[in-house]
Amino acid sequence: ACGGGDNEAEKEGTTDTGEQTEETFKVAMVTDVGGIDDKSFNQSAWKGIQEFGEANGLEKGQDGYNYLQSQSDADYTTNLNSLARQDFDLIFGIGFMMQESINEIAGQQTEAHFGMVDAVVEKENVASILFKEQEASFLAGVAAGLTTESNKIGFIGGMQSDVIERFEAGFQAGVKAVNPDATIDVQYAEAFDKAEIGQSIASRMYSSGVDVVFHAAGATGNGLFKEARDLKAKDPSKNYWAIGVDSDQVAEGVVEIDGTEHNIILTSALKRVDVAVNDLSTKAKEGNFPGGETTVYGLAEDGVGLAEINDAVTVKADIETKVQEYSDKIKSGDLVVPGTLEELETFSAE
Amino acid sequence: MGLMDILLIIIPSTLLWASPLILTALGGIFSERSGVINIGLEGLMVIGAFSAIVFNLSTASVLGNWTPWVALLVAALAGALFSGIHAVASITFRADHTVSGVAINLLAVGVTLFLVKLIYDKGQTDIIQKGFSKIDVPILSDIPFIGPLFFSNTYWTSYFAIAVAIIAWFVVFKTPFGLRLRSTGEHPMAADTMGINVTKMRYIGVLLSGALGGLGGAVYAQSISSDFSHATISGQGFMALAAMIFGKWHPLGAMGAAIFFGFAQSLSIIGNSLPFLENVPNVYLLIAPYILTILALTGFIGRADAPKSIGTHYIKGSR
Amino acid sequence: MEEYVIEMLNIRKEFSGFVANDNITLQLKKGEIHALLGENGAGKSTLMNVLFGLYQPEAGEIKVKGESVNITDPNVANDLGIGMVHQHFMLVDTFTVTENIILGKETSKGGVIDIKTAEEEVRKISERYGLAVDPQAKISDISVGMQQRVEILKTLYRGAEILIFDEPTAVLTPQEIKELIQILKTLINEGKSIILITHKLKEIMEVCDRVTVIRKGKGIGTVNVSETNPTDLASLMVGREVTFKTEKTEAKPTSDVLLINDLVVKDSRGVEAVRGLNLNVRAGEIVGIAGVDGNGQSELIEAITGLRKADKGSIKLNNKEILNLPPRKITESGLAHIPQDRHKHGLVLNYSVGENMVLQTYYQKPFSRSGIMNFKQIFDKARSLISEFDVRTPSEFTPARALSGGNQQKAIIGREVDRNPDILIAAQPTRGLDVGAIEFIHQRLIDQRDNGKAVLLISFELEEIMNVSDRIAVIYEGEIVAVVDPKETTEQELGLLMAGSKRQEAGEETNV
Amino acid sequence: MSSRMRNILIPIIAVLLGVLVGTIIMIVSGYDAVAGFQALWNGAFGDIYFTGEVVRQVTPYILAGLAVAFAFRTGLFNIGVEGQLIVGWVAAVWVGVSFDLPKIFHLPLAVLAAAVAGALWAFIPGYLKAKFRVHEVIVTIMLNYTALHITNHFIRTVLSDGKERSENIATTASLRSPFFEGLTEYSRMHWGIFIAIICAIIMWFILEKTTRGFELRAVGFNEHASQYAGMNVKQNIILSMVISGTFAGLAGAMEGLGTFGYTAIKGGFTGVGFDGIAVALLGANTAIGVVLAAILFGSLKVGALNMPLEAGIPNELVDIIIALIIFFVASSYIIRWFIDRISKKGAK
Ligand SMILES: Nc1ncnc2c1ncn2[C@@H]1O[C@H](COP(=O)(O)OP(=O)(O)OP(=O)(O)O)[C@@H](O)[C@H]1O
Ligand SMILES: Nc1ncnc2c1ncn2[C@@H]1O[C@H](COP(=O)(O)OP(=O)(O)OP(=O)(O)O)[C@@H](O)[C@H]1O
Ligand SMILES: [Mg+2]
Ligand SMILES: [Mg+2]
Repeated sequence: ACGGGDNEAEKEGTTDTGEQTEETFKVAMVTDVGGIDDKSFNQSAWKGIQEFGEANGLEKGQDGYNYLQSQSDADYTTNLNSLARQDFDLIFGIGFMMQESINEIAGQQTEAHFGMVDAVVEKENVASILFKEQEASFLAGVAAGLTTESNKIGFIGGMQSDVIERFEAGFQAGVKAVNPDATIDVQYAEAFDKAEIGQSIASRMYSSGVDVVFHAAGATGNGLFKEARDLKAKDPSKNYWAIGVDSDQVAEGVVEIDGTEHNIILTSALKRVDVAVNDLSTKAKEGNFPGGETTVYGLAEDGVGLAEINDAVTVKADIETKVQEYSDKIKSGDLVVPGTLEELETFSAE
Repeated sequence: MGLMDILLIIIPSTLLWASPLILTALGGIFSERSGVINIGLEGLMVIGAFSAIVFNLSTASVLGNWTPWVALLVAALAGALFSGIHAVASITFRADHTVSGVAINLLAVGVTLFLVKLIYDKGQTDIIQKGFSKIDVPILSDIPFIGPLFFSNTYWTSYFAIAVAIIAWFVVFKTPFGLRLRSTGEHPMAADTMGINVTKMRYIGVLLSGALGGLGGAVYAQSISSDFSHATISGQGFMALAAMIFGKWHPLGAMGAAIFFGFAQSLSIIGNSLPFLENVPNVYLLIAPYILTILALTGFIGRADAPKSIGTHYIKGSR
Repeated sequence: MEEYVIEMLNIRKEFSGFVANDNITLQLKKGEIHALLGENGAGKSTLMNVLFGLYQPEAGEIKVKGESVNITDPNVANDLGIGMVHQHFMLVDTFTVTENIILGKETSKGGVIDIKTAEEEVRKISERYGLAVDPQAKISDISVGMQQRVEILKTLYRGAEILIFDEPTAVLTPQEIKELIQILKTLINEGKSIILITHKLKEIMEVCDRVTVIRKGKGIGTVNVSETNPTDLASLMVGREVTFKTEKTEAKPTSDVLLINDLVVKDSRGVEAVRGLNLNVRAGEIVGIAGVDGNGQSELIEAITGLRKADKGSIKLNNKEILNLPPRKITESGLAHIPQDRHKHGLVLNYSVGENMVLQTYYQKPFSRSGIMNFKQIFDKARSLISEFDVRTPSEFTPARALSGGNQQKAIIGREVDRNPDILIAAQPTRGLDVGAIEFIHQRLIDQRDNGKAVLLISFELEEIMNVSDRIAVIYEGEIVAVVDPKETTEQELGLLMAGSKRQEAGEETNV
Repeated sequence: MSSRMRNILIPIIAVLLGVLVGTIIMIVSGYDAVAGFQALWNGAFGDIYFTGEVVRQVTPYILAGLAVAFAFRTGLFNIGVEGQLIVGWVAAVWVGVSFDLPKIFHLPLAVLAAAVAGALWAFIPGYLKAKFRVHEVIVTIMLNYTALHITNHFIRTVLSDGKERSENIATTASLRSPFFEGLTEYSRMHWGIFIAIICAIIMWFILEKTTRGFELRAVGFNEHASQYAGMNVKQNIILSMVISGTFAGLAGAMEGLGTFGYTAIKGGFTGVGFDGIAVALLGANTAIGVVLAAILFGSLKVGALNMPLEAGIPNELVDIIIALIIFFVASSYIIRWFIDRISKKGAK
C-alpha cells in the first residue's frame, strides 16, 4: 500500500513536469543489438546525446535524455514506439536497419519527431542523416598508402552493404591517390560480431605481407586488433598496422612489450555520429527541426574525419601534410570521393 | 600462394579456432558419459568467457603475464559452479536434462549480461590487455617443415586443449574413475549393484563439464574476442555439442571433429585467395564447413550411439 | 541347532502402499541350494533385492552367520559376502567381460587400471569354477549364457560366499541350463551357499535341497525337496491344483498355410544365418522349431514377418508369395507374431495397455475411420481383451510399462490371437512366466490350432516344444535338419539333432 | 490432491518462484523491485499498444514452440527451427514481392511458400536421420548456419541487387490489418495469431486424434515395436520433421508477412527458433501448453523492453526470470514433493 501511495505522488509529480515539458526538450535513441557501447556508431550517437543533454542541463532518465537497447530486429519498432509514447521530443533510430520501422511509425505518430541515422526516410517528421564515410576512409587510405612499406594493404568489411561499400570505395581511392603501386586485399567477414573470423582474415593478410589493414566490421574488427597486437608482441621490430573505424579506436591497440607501450592503431576513420546527433538535437530544440530533409555530413560539416596519426609512424609528418591537402580539396569540392565501387572505377585523384 | 603458404595460415588458424571447441566438447563428454545430457555447453562457455574477462580486467595489473592462466582457473571454477545448477536440477530434482540445459543457456546469458551492466554500467567490457598471445614453441619451431607448420605463430592454448583431450581420453578409458563414469552412463543400475555411487559420479561428470566448458569459453575470450559482450559466445557451444556427437563421445574423436570444424572454417576464409577457389561465390565457401560436416556424417561416420542410459534418472529401487 | 548363513526374518517391504513382501522368513543353510518359488509378482525378486541391499525393508531382521546386519546398499552386501545374479542382467554392453567384473573394485597401478592383471585374475577364477569365459570379449558379442557366467564371475570376484540367482534359467537354452546346473554344483562343492529363484519345478527337484514358497507376498513355508514333488509344489505356489500335461486332441492338419523354400537370410553382420531352409506349416497343426539359440531362428522369424530382407528363396502364405513384402502387407495377409523380445518389439511401453492392444489394427475400422482414431472403440476392445486374456492391470489406461512381464506377454498374445490369423508365429511365448501363465498360454495356442489355424512355435525349451507341438522341426546352422513326431522321439534324441548329428531319413522328410 | 490439480499448480508455482528469485536478484543488486515489475507489467499490458505488441511477439513463439514440441513428441530434437524459420521468412517475402495477385490468392500463396520452405529445410535432417541414421541435432545445427548464409545470399542476389534488404511485400500478401492497427494504436499485431492458434489445434488433432499421430508418437517411443507393428518408420521420421519444419516455416511467415513486411540480411539468428525450445519445454510439448507458454514468454519479452526506460533495470533480468521458470518447471519433481508433503500435513 505504501508503494502505491508513493507512486501516485510520483504520477502527480510527472504531470507537473509534464506541463514544463513545453520547455524541457527530451531526446532519446534506440540502439541496434550492438548496444550503446559497441565502440561504433551507437556509442558515438549516445555520446552526442549525452553531450547535448549535459549542455542543456538535462538528466538521464524519462524526463531528460535516454536510450533503449534492442535485443532483436523485432524490437526496433516497439522501442521507437515506446519512446514516442513517452513523449520524447526527438527520437533517433541508429542504423539503416531501422529505416522501415521509422518510416512506419513516423506515419502513425505524426506528432513525434524522428532522426534517422544512416538511411533516408521521406516523411515530414523525420530528419535523415547520412555520412560521407568515403571521405573519412579516403583519408585513412591516404594514411595507409603512405605508411605501407610492402605496398600491400588490407580491407576487412563486415557484411556487404551500401555503407560498408562507401568505406571500401573511399579507402581504395585514398590508397590509389597516394600510392598507385599498392595492392589492396579486400575480404568480407559476412558478420559484424565474429572476432575469430576477423582474426583469421587478418592473420591471412599479415602473413601474406600486408602491413596495414583497415576494418569496417564492428566487433569482427576485434579479431584484427588481436592479431595485430599478437604479431607485434612477437616481433616488435616489424610493423603491423591496423586502422580503426567510426570512433577513435586507439585504446584497442595497446601492446605492452617488455615494459614499453606500443600501439598498433595507425589511425581511425571517424564517423562523427555524435556531432550529427548533437547538431540535429540542437536544431530541433531551437525549433528548426529539418523535417523531411536529408542532411549529409561530410568532412566539410565535421561529420567525418581522421583521428590522430600514431606517433610511431616514421612518415607521420608526410601523412599529416597529405591528409591536410586532400581534406582541403574535398571540403572545397575540388575532389569528389567515390561512394561506390562503380564510381571508384572511373575515379582519379588528379 | 603456394601450398606451404596456405598451410602456414590454415593450420594455426585451425588450431586457434578448434581449441575452445575441443575443451567444451570434452566437457560434454564427461557429462554425457556419466549419463547426463548437456546442451547447456553454450551457457557454460558464456560463464567461462565472462568470468575470465572480468577476472582478467581486474587483476591484470597485479598478476601480469600470468593473468590469462589464472583466469582460466577462475573460469573453470565458475563454470563448474554454474553447472552445479544443472547437476542439482537434472540429477537431484530429476528435471528433464534437455530442459535444464536449455535453461542453463538462457540463464548464463541473462546473468552475465545483467552483471556486466551492473558492474560496468554498459553492455560490454573493455578489451583485456593480457590475453594469450602468439608464440613460436621454443626448439620445436626450428624443426624443418613441421616446425613452421605446427609450432610457429600459434597459441599455447592450442596445445593446452590437445593435451587436455589426451588426458581426458586417458582418464575416461584407462582409469578406474573413467570406467565407473562410463558405467553410470551406460547402465546405472549395474553400477549401483557394483557399489558405485551413481549420483556422485554424475555430479562429478556434470561439474567437470562445467569446468571444461568454462575453460573453453575462457580460452575463446582470452585468445580471440578479448572482451565480453552478448556476441562473444554465439553458437560455439552448439558447435562443441556437434563435435562431441561427431566424435562419438570419444575425447580424441571430439578433438578430431573440432579440428575438422576449425579446418573447414579456416578454409572458407582463406578460400578467396586460393587459385582454384577464387572464382567460387563467397556463399559456397561460407556454407562449406557446415555442408562438409553433414556430408562427413552421412558418408563415413554414420550412426553415432550415445551412452545408453543418457537422459534417464537413476532412482534407487525402481527399474 | 542348524547353522544358517543367512536368516531373513519377518521381512516386510512396501511400494507406496502396496505390500510386496509381507512377513516373509527365509533361512539359508551353509552349503545348500535353496529354492525360492512363487508366481509372477509373488515378491521373490523384491525379497532378494532386500537381501542385496537394493531395497530397504520396512520391517524384519536380517542375520548373516547369526549376526544381525543392516544392509544399506549393495556395497554392504558385497562386504558381507553376498552376491546376486539378477533377473535382468546388470552388465554394461559396451564393456569387456573383465571391465564388467572389476567395475567398482578395480585393480590399478598408479591410478591406471591394470587390465592385464585383472584379466589374469578373471581367467583364474573362471577356470577354477569351470566357467570358461573369454576375459577380453565384449558383452554385446557374447551369448546370453556367457553373459550369465560373467554375472556369476562378478560375485565370485568379490569373494561372495552366498550367491543369489534370480531366474537364471529363464533365458538359457537346454544345453546352457545343463551347464549352469553343473556350475551350481561346483559352487556348492567350493563351499558356497545358493538361493535359486526359478519357475521350473523340474530344476528344483534336480538340484535344490530345500524350497521356500511364497504366494502373493506372503510366506507359505519351507519344505525339503526330498519330501515333496512337483505337483505339491505347484499347488502350494498357486493355491490350487495345477495340471502339467497340456490336454490336447489329435491334430487334423489340412493344407499348407506357410510354405518356405530355399530361404537364405543374412544376419546383421552379413553372415548367412539361414541357409536354404525349407519348412511347411499346415492349417490345424502346431509346428515347433527346436534348436540351440543362434542357429538362425531369429533371422528366420524376421524374414517371415518382413522385419528383415531375405536374400533368396520363397515364402508363401496361403499360396501367395510374401517374401520381402513390408511387415504390414504380411500381417494383413493373415499372419500374427508374438515377438521374442516383448519390450523391444512387442510393446510401446509408454503407450497405454489399450493403445498397445491395437498396435497392429489401429488404422482399421472400427478403431479409426478415414484416419481419425476412435478411442472409445479402442478402449472398449481393450477392456474385453483384458478380461478375456486375464491381463492383470489397474486399467486399460495404465501405461504398458507398469505391467509385470507376464501380464505384458498376455496382453501381446491377446492382441495377436484376437486378430484370428491364419498363422500365428510364437517366439518364446512363455519365457520367464510362472506355471499358471504358461498353462494359459499353451492352451491358447492349442485353441488356435483346434480352430483350424496354423501355429509356428519357436522355443529353446524342449519340454515346451514336446508338449505343445504336433510336429517338431529341428533347426541347425540355418537349416531344418530333421522333422520329427513328438510322440516318437525323446528329449535325448532331439538334443542330439540340435547338436548337429543329422539323421539321414529326417533330411529327406523336410520337404514334405 | 488430484493429479490434474497438481499439474495446473506446478507451472503456477514455478512462475511464482521465478518471479521471487528475480525479485531477490533485483533487491540484492540495489534496484527497486516494485518499480521493476511495474515497468514490466506496463510494458506488456499498461497500454493497448503494448498488448498488441505482445500478441505480435506471441504469434511466432507459438509456431516455433509447436515446431519444437511436435518433433519432441515424436522422439526428435529439432534444434533447427531457427534455420527453418529463416528460410520460411525469406520464401514468404519472395512470394510477397514478386507476384501481383489478388489478396485471396496472394496471401495464402505467400504463407504456403513459407510452410513449404520450412518443410523442405526440415526434410533434409529427417531424410538423413531416416536413411543414414545421422543424428538430427548436428544436422539441424549445421543447417541453421547454412540457412543464414544462403538466405543472405538470396536476399542480395534475388530479392535485391546487392542490397541488404528486400522490397516491402505487396499489401495483397500482408497479414497486417488496419483493423488491428486501429484497435491497438498501431501495434504490429496481425492476423497471424489466428494461423498460430489454428496450427496449435492442428497439432493437437494430428497427435491425439489421427492414426498418423498414433504412428508418429509410436515411432518416437519405440522404433522397433513400430516397425514390427507394420508402421513405416523411416517415412514417419521424415514426416515428423517435415511437419515440424512446416510450423517453423510458418513462424517465419509471421515475421515476413506480419511483423516486418520485408526481409533483410542477418548477421545472426533471430533467436525465435531457440526461444521456441524454451516455449515447447515450458508447455510440456502439448499444444495448449505451448500456447500458454508463448503468451507468458511473449509478455515477458515485450514487457522487458520497458524496464530500462521506466525503472532503470537491465532487461536481461527478464531472461534470468524466464530461465529460472524453466528450471523450476523442469524440477517439478521437487515441487510435487513439497505439494504432497504440505497437503499430507494439512490432511493430518
Ligand atoms: N519398484 C517397485 N515399485 C512398485 N511396486 C513394485 C516394485 N517392484 C515390485 N513391485 C511390486 O511387487 C510385487 C512383487 O514383485 P517382484 O518383482 O518381487 O515379483 P517376482 O516374484 O520376482 O515376480 P517374477 O516371477 O515375475 O519375477 C509386484 O507385483 C509389483 O507389483
Ligand atoms: N516404477 C515402478 N512403479 C510401480 N510398479 C513397478 C515399477 N517398476 C516395476 N513395477 C512393478 O514390478 C512388477 C515386476 O516387474 P517386472 O518387469 O520385473 O516383472 P517380471 O514379471 O519380473 O518381468 P519378467 O517376466 O520380464 O521377468 C510389475 O508388476 C510392475 O507393476
Ligand atoms: Mg522377479
Ligand atoms: Mg520375472
